[in-house]
Amino acid sequence: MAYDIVLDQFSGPLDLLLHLIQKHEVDIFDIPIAKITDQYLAYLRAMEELSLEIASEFLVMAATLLAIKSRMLLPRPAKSGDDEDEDSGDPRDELVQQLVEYQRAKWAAAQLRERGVLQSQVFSRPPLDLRPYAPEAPPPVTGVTLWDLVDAFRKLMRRIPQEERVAEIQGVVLSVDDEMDKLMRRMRILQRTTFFQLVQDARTRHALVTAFLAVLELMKAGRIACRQLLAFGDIEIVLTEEAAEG
Amino acid sequence: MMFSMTGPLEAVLFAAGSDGLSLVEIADVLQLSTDEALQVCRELQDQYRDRNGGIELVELAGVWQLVTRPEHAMYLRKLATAPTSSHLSNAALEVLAIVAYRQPISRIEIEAIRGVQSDRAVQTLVHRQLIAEVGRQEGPGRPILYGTTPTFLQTFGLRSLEDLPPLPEEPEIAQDLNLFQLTPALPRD
Amino acid sequence: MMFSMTGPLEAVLFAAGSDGLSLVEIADVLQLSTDEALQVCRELQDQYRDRNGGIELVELAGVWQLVTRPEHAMYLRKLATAPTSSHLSNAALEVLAIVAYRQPISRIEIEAIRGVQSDRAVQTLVHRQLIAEVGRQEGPGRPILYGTTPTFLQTFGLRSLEDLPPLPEEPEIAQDLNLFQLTPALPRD
Repeated sequence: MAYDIVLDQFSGPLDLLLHLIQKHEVDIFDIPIAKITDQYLAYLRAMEELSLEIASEFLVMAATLLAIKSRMLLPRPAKSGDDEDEDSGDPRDELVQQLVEYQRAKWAAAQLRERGVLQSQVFSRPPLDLRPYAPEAPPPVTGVTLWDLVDAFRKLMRRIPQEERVAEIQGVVLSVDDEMDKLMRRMRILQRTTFFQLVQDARTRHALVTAFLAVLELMKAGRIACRQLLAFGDIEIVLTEEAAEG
Repeated sequence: MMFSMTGPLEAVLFAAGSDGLSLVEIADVLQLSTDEALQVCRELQDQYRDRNGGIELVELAGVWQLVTRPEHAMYLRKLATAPTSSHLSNAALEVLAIVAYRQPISRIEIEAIRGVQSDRAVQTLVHRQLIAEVGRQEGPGRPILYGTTPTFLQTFGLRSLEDLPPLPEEPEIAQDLNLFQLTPALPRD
Repeated sequence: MMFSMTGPLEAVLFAAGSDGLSLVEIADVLQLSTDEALQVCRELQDQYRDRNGGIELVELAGVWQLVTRPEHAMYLRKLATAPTSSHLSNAALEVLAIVAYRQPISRIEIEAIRGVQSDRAVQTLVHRQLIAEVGRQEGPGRPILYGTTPTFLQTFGLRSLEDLPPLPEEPEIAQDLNLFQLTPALPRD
C-alpha cells in the first residue's frame, strides 16, 4: 500500500483518524484501537521517509493513541469509590467524543462549501450611478471625525493577518521607473514630506529597495531635493520640479 | 395598487445593484409600510419565478437584491468575475463552520474541536470579514470571541443564521461517514 | 429555442451593468450568430414592454443595455437622496482611511489590503467627492488611481495632507527599514 496521500491533505490528526476509520469501515463508537494506531503510525513514518515536516499535533495524537492502546491492554481497574469516574470508563471515550464533534464540524464545512459554490454562480451588478437623479451636490458627510478615520485604519491594521502585511500586491512588477512616476505623483500631492512618509506603502524589502533607488534617481535628476535637518533625523523631501510639470 | 408597485420596486432594486436595499429602505423609497413593502417584494419574487427569465430577487443578510439565476452561470463566467472568486482552504472552511454553529466561540475552543492550531485560519477569516470579534470571554486572558458577519451570510447565500442547515444528530452522522470522503482527485489504494 | 435564450440574455445584460454589451459581444457570450443575437434582443425588448415592469432594454450607439424605465425616475430621485446618504458606512470609512494614507492607490490594491471587494465603497466615496481619480497605474488594464480631494480635507478639518495624524506603528515594516540604516537602532535601556 502506498501512502501517497500527503499529510497536508488532512487538516489535522482528527481528520487523518477519520479517514482511517472510514477506510477500514470500522464503527466510530468501537474503534479497533491497535489496528488504527498502527495505521496512523504508518502514515507518520511514510511522511518521515519523505522528509516532510510533521506538525506537532500529529505527534501528540500518536502519543494519545499509544496511551489508549496500552490502557486497553490493562485489566479494568476494580471499582473503588473515590477514584475519578472517567478513569473507570472506556479509555477510548474521550477520543470518540472528539471525533464525533469534529465530524459534525466537517459535515458543516461541507455544507458551507456547497452553498458557497452555489452562491458563486450568482452575479449582481454594480449600483447605478445615481448622480443624474440628485442634481444638487451630495449632502456633506456629517458625524465623522478625523479620529474615526485613524481609528478605522488602526482597526484595519489589526484585521490584516500578520504575514499578509508584508505580502506584495500580486501581479505588480516593480520597476524603478514606475516607482519614480508613482513617487512624483505623490510628491505633487504632498509637495514636501519625509522619506518615511513617501515610501510608507513599500511593504516588502524589494519594494523598499525600489522606492529607495527611485528617490536617488529623482534626486539625481533634480526633480526632488532631500535634506536632513538633524543627524539621524528623518529625511525631508521637497518637490523641486513643480513648475515644469504642474 | 399593490401589483403596480412591483415596477417601481424592480427599478430601485436594479439601481441599487449589489448594494441591495433593506426592507426599511424599500418602504421609505416606495412610501409604503414595511409590511406592504414585504408583500411587494414577494410579489416580484413570484413574478420572476413565473417568468423564468435571467434574474431573480433574493434576500441575503436582511438585504434584498437582484441577482442572476444560477443556471445562467455558464454564460456569465465569460463576462464577469465571480463574487467569491478566491476559495477558502479546508482548514478555513472547518473553522468557519465551527464559528457559524457555535458562535460566540474563542480560538482555543475552535482548536479543541479541530485538534489542531487554527490561528492562521482564524486570521484569514477575520481578514476576509467572514468572522469578526463579537466580544470577550470571561476568565484569564479574556480571549476574543468570534462570530459570523453579514458578509458570511451573503457569501453563502443565507438570509440569516437560521438558514444554516441543522446539524445532524450524533448517531446519524456516524453512518454518514462516506460524506467525508477525501477529494476524488486523490488516488485510493 | 430562440425564446429560451432571453433568460441568458437578461442575465448577461444585467451583470454587464451600465457598460452594456455590443451585439458582437452578446453573440459571443451566448454563442449565437449576430443575427440570432439581434432577434433575441428584440424578443427581450418585447417581453419587457408586455410586462410593464421596472426596467427595459435599449440600444444606444450600438450598445445594448438594461435601464430603468423613465416613469420610475421619481423613485430613483428618492433613492439618491435617501437619509442613509449623509453618513459613511464602516466599509467606506475604512477605504477612505486607506486612500488617505496610501494615495495614489488603485481599487485592486485597496482590496488586497482589506481582503474584501471594495467597489461599492469606492464608488460611494467618489460620489461623495471625498476621493477622486488622480491618474492611471502603469500596467495591464491601466487601473484608476485614487487620491483624496479638497472636500476630504474640508470634511475632516485638515489644512493639508501633512496634517493627517501619523500612522500607527507597523513593526514588520519598521524592521525592514532598519536594513537601510537610515535610523540608528532604537536605544535599549
